[in-house]
Amino acid sequence: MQSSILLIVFLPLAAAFVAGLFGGAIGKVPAKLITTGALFASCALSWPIFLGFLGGSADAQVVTVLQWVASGDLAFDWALRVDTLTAVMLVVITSVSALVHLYSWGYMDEDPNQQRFFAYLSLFTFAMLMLVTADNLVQMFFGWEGVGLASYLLIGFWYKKPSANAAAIKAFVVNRVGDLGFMLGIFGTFLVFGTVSIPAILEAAPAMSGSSITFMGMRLMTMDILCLLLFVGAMGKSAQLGLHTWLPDAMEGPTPVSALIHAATMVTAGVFMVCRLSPMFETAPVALTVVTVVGGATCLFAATIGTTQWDIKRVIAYSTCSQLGYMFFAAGVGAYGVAMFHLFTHAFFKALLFLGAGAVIHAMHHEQDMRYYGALRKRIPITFWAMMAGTLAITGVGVVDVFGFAGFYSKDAILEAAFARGTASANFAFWAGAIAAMLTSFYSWRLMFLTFWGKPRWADSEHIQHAVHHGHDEPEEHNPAAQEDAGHSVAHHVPSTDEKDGTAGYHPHEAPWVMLIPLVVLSMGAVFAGFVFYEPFVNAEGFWNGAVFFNENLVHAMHGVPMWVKLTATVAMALGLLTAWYSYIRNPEVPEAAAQQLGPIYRFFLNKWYFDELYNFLFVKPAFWLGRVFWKVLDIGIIDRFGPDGAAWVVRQGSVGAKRFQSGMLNTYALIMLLGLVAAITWVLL
Amino acid sequence: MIQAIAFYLFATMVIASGVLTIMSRNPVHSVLWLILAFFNAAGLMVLLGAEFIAMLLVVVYVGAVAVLFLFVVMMLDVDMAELRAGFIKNFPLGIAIALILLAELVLGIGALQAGALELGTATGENAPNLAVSNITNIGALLYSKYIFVFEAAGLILLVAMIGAIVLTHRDLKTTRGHQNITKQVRRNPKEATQMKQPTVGEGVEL
Amino acid sequence: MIGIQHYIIVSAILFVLGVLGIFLNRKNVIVILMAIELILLAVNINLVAFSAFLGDLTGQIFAMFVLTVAAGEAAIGLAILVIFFRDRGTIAVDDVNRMKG
Amino acid sequence: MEGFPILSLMLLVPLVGAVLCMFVNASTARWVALIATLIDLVLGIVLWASFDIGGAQWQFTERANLFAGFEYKLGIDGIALMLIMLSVFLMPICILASWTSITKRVGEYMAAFLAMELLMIGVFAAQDIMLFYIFFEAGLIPMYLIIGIWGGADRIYASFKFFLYTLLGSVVMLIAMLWMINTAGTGDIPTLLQYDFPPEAQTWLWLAFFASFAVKMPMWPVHTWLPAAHVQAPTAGSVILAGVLLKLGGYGFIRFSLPMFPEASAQFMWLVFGLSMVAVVVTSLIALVQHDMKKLIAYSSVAHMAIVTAGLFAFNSQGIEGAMVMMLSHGLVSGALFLCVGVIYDRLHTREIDRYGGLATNMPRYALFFMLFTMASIGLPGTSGFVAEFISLAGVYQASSTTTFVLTTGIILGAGYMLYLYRRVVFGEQKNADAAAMPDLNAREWLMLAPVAAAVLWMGVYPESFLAPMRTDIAAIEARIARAAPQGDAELAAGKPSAHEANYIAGEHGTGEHGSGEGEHGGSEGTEGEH
Amino acid sequence: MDYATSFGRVIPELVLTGSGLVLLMIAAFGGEKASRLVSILAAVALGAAAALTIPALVNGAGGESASAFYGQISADAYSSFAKLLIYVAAIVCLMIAPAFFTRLRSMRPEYPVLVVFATLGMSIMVSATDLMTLYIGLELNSLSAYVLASFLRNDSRSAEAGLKYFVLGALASGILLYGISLTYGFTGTTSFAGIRAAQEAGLSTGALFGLIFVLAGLAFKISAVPFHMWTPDVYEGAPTPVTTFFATAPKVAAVALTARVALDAFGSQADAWRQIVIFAALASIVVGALGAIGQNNLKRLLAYSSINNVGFILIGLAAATPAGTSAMLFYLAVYVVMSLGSFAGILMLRNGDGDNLETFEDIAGLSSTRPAIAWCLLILMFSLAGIPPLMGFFAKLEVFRAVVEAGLIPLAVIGIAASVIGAFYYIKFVKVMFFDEAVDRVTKSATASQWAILGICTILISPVGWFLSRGLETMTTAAAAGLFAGV
Repeated sequence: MQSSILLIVFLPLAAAFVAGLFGGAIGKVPAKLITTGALFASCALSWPIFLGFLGGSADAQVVTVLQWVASGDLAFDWALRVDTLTAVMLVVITSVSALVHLYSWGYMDEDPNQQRFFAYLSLFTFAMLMLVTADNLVQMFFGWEGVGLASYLLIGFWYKKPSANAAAIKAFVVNRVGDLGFMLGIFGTFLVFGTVSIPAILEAAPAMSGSSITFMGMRLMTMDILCLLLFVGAMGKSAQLGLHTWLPDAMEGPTPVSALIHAATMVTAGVFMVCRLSPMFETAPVALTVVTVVGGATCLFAATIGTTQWDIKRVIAYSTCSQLGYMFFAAGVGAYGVAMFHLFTHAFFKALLFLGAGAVIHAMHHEQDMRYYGALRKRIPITFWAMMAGTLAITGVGVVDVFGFAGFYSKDAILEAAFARGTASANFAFWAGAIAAMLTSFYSWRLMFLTFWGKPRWADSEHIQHAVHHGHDEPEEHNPAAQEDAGHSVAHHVPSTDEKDGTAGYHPHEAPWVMLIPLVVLSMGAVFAGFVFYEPFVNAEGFWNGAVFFNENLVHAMHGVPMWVKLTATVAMALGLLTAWYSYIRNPEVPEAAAQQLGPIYRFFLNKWYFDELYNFLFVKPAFWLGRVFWKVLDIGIIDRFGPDGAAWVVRQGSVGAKRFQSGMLNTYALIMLLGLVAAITWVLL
Repeated sequence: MIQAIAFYLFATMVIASGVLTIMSRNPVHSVLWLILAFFNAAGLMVLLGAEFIAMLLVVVYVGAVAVLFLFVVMMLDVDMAELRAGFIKNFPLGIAIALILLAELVLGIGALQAGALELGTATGENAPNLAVSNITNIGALLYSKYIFVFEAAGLILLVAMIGAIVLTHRDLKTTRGHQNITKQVRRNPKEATQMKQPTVGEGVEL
Repeated sequence: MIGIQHYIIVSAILFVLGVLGIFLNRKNVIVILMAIELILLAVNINLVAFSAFLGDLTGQIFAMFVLTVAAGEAAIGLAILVIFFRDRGTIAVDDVNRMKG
Repeated sequence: MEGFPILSLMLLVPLVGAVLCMFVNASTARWVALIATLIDLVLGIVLWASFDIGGAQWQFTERANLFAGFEYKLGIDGIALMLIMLSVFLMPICILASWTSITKRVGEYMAAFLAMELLMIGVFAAQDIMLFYIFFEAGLIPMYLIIGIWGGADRIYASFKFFLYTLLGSVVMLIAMLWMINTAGTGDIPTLLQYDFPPEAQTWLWLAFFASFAVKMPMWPVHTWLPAAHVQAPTAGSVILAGVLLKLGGYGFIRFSLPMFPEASAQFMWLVFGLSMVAVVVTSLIALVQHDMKKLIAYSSVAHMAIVTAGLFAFNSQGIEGAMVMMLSHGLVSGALFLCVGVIYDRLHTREIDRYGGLATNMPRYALFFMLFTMASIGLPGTSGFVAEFISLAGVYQASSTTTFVLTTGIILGAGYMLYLYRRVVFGEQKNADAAAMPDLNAREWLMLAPVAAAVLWMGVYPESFLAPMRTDIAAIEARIARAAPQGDAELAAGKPSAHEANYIAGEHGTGEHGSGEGEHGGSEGTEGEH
Repeated sequence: MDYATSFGRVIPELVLTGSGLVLLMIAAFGGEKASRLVSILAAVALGAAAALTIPALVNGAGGESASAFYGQISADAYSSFAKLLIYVAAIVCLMIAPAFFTRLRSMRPEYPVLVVFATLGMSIMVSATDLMTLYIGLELNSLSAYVLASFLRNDSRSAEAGLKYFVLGALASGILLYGISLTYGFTGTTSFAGIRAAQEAGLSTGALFGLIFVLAGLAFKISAVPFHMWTPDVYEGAPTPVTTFFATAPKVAAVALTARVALDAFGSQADAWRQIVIFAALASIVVGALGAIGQNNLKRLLAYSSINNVGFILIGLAAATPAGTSAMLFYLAVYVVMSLGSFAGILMLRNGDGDNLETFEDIAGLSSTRPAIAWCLLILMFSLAGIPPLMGFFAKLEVFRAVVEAGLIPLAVIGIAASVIGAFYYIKFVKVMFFDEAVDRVTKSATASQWAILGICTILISPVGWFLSRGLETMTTAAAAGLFAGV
């Protein structure tokens, strides 16, 4: 097992290294083969480990690779730790990543910089694997930042697009805000426990639960402040309310990236961290309350925005944000297994949704605005069915005790846990989750209806126009916009003279098989993952085997919740579905009217609660303004002016004075001599 | 009594001559006042019993130095009209400083507290032999104990002579015409031309 | 006998006069040279007076050297004055200011 | 190795090279300089290889009583070893960086650089306090010439500012040194390290040394010479300035201020912390709005150096070790960043950020290196910058969480300005035709950047190579200052551990021991009131 | 004490006297053609005198054993060291002169003769242990100097320099004499030993006045602020070789003399004069630096620089300890070498016609046209600025070390901080030569002797000089011990 762990983690790194540095030399296909092959190998090695834990036949393992830092007591190694929690993450990461690699063969087919793209993807996977296998907080931070780097690189992959660059920087910087908390948390942990080794910390944490500490002048409970600081890091990575602004913008990256990083893996790192440190969080009641409230608020907040967005990827992005909120409040109420379960199922169906959306975009010649979609059900049926599976999973369709799609099990479990916990914050989270479930259903179905049902509305799309009129004669390089979703030249058609049907003569085509295979595979996951893995994740303490804190009483309480609670999610789903059907199939004027009716609220949601504007106003603009002030006023105007330049001025004045004194006149000289003499005499006399 | 009268006479005269030396507009007068000052100072020295120095003062100063001054004053042919109205610019400050200095000297040294002056104590090595004259005593010391200094003083006079000759002696060969080589060579570009803006009716001094 | 302080005062006044002569005079360098002679005279009075009151001949011998030097100084000073006059055609103090700053 | 005067040899090689360079033609001078620096690099490697880690504190000691006033005494400990390695490592790169960009007065230029190398090695190897000062101060001369002769348009202002500012900073230190020699009766650094100066005298001595090192560092607000000097200096000058000269300040703190005046250091800890905090925030924000690449990096250096100062005065081994690693890392990274600027400056002759853009298209290899160094500057884990930042801040945290918080905001701002720079230079459209036509790295530039990149990654992944030689020396310093170490502000106080986890629910299956605790520790509701 | 012993102890002076007289005869009969011969002979005589001073220095002579002529002269190690410096400086000034004067057709044999007599005067000054000897030596030197300053008698600047020097010098010696008379009156003696003995009970007001007047008169000679006003004008106006001479030898003599008066005659009353010396020192450093900053003329700049350097020398005096004296002498030696080198460098700046150049405009970009001169001047300037590793730094170091040992920390701090102002104009000098556009005015290559002097001076103050520092320090320590032997 040891060597397979090493291989799982380092194969992607090696592949990234080869593809990135020598990609130009070896060519596109070998580079893609190496990276994809490495990922499939990792994936193939991961599943046995996971199944081993599932079967209860494996134990936690630590593989020490290399000493890293040893500075006094602050010592930590490069070490890979695999236990149940890690095993779960390993399969999620390697599977989704392998599929995304495969998918990208088709999606990025015509991009000139494919080697770079695949290198980034593999690099990301490596970093993510380092994160989940971390044996100490610093290595976790390494992975944490590593995925941030990969995310930055991939969001900005089309580096010529200003929006992509801006989004990349935003993602990095906002994550850094979270990292600030994470780092302080690590420092604090080191201060308190004298170590950064995760097992050691978790072991020592309960004994520290009553202690207090001063942080920035405030006297606080030790564990609360440590967990809160670490949670700030989690908020940044997992795009929780306040630090979420980067995630929607991150959709500037190629769609496979969104699927891999911004849906299935990286953004769940925060949840993973809370679960990994769950015994520690369990000693910090305040911190857990905060986790619960933030999670609940985020799931509701993101859902509200999701209902109003037109960009298909943004809808899914807010959906991701919202689902992460579920995971957090699940963790907050102590149901770590449930949180991990949702993470697990979510990885499959959200990756599926993104890849499906990618296929749609691919089919629609990189048009992402759903207002220009419609009636695609028949044109791209495989994609449609895959999307349908994903939507059924995310909205949680299912019948209690019979069968449900993946999200049905995990979301239900979360709501039950929140209700069962019964505290005020948990209740808030429960209701927020319930309403969010309804909104989730609404926007997910809205997406489906706008995309696949109705009449074609493609004619107004500039992208479609472009595709139709320029065809594929034009080389892609001459068209900057064509950088986006370049793997597209198949979908070109002779312009039709009859454009009244809204198609503008455009004929969308199904994506190539390399893109469809991942869709199909993930659809399987979206359909069956919940059903198959519900028991071990939620109910089996033996499965977790101490990898996360397992609250047996809570699980029992979950099973004992009233029936209406169990049905809440289903009812919410149904309400959302009905509203969406009514608004977008039955009565397409309703959304317009509702938007008119609810003007301010609608605009508030449409503009994402004005978070970007607020931050721009509060942080970005003042930073630049302050920078200029510090530079021009403080540095140049004050420090230099009264410091060195001022001193130079004084000296120059003195020099001018000295010159003037040296008048060349004999009697002046004599007078000054005499003055000196008299002064000396006076001095000694006094 | 006589001594006191003589002292006050000489003292008053020497100070008055001093004042007039520096105040006279005509340098010739100044030299003459200076000569008077020397005479009176010689008188003071006689009062102190230093006849030799007194004589020396008259001989050297009046006979040589003052005459030299007179000679030069005459030789230089200074335009007396130009030498009018001397001190204006630093006058108040200068006077104030001088008065302070004087006050400090007088008060500081304690000269006003008559009789309380704490003179040092002579070692007695150079005490005069009262049996012989002042000039004998001085001669004895000068040619024995102070022989080195005395010889060096001679060198000073030698240097003064060399200096005066080096500076003022004009070699006939080199002064032919008015060519001044040094001046030509050391001419500074900045001083080569001068901006003059003569008013009407006035010439330019070349 | 007249007290030593009287001589000192006379000498001090002469000294100050000499000094005044140097820096108050703006027109004629020769007068400055004379002022210097006044200073030396003041010194000589001091030396001789001290010599007399101390009963020590050192002062008188010193005064003699001062006299000697004064003579030499006058010679050199006048020589310099002469070449200066030859060069500039003036001996006004105000004109001795080509170099300054 | 014992007995062989390797340190003197390392001083001699550049000296001979410098003299030689003065008298040969341009291309010979280049080769002479390169060979001399490479010989020194080899000697440095030999030095490192034969350094006995954990052995005697002072190794390779040499002494010769040649001069009046001070003794020629050399010797290094691990700290000095690392900084010497940094110097000899960067020097051949500097020579390479100047290979084609310097065309006038090449011999003199190379001589100046070799003189710099001599002086830098001398500073770190000096064991007599006066000898240290001589090497420390003499560096002004070649640097003044480098900026003044081969610098940019405003080089004269910059060179004067550099010279006078640093001179003023260090002269007062000289008086303090003289006082110390007089009081302790020796200028021998190892002896002085054990000498206890009276606390009231320490205050003044500390301030005198601080005046010098703070300027050299540079610390806010005496940093303004640095941007000017960096911007005007030729590329290699900036590299050596940022790479090694700034480290002299930190080395001074670690060698003198801390171990010689522990009480005063503790007394002034807050001054240092305060200035460091201001520096990080202010200079980072200033860096954000710069239009000149070098100025931006220069300001970022000030921010990074603030972490060094804070780390040093944290009074624990993490702080000091972190600061040392930070100095090494910053030496490599900012040096490399200046090299990166130099690479494109050589092609377009402007440092104006807006004149570039989209270089990733025509210079992909360059973009890769630049990205690596940008990330290292930001402190991305896996690069040297992270190890440095992390260890030092972990140390500072033990002294003051507030300071750490403010310093850590630097990682946000640092990411901001560096990525903003990178975006404007390397990403985006190719808006300037001349910038778009620039060729990618040539072999020489590869040779410059690749070793630094390797070192940066090495230090990021396996910093033990660099930490190990310094460990015992830093432990010695820590032991020395322990008596004055201030109490950290954490004031961790143990309390009564709660009997239950936060999410404890009394279930029907709850065991007896859990059953009773519900009243006192009611989970999250119970403590919600605290906030 | 028999006269033979006494004369035996003043052999260097006798050699100079004799050779001066002989040379005067040669000059008188040889005329201008004899200039070269007289110069060489004068240099030889000075060299011989220098050689004759060495025994006293090596023996560390001091106190009674060195005294001559009833305590009027002391041939101790201290005076020997000063004499050695003076003679060397004088020789150099003889060597660099011919090229300069020949161009102006003013080379006359009286120049070396006057230099010899001036040197003799300085010799007497530094050995003087009696106010009378002091005065005579001083005047012998001064009178020669007045003549030398106006030696280019047809040059208006030279004449003006001579006039200013003379008038102010005479005033200064008047002040000095007045002080001497007071000292004599209130201590009853003119010998330093006697004066020291008379003060054992304390310093009377009269003697205190005398001390101040004497110091003021001497301050003029060493051009310490506020008695420095003549220096820039005279240095600029005097012929450059003479300026070189003024900046070196008389400075040594006057400093050595001042130190002897202060430390020997008034050594027990150091508190009375220390503050005045400190003020003069700091004021000299600051005023010298400030004055130099605005200068365009290199000679004038070096004049201010010498004022600045005198400040540091006085700081060593203020310590009033053997270490301080030793440091002062050390500084003097280094200063002399730096000054000689700088002036030799400036003398080498000549245009195609052979005219001497002496402004900043003339040397712009000198480093690219005449790199050897420029690099030498660079080293000299950095040394004057006190930047290690040059000897100028070491000189300052010694001085400040002595001051710190004497416990005058504030003085040391202020002094060294003020030295930074001075660094400004030295690096401006370097800036003009190295950073500015070349004007290429300096074309004429200099004579071999000038090259030799510049080269030797540069090497001596370069780090190579460090190897000589031990020897020099041994000498200055012995010299200082010699001074304090009598105390």
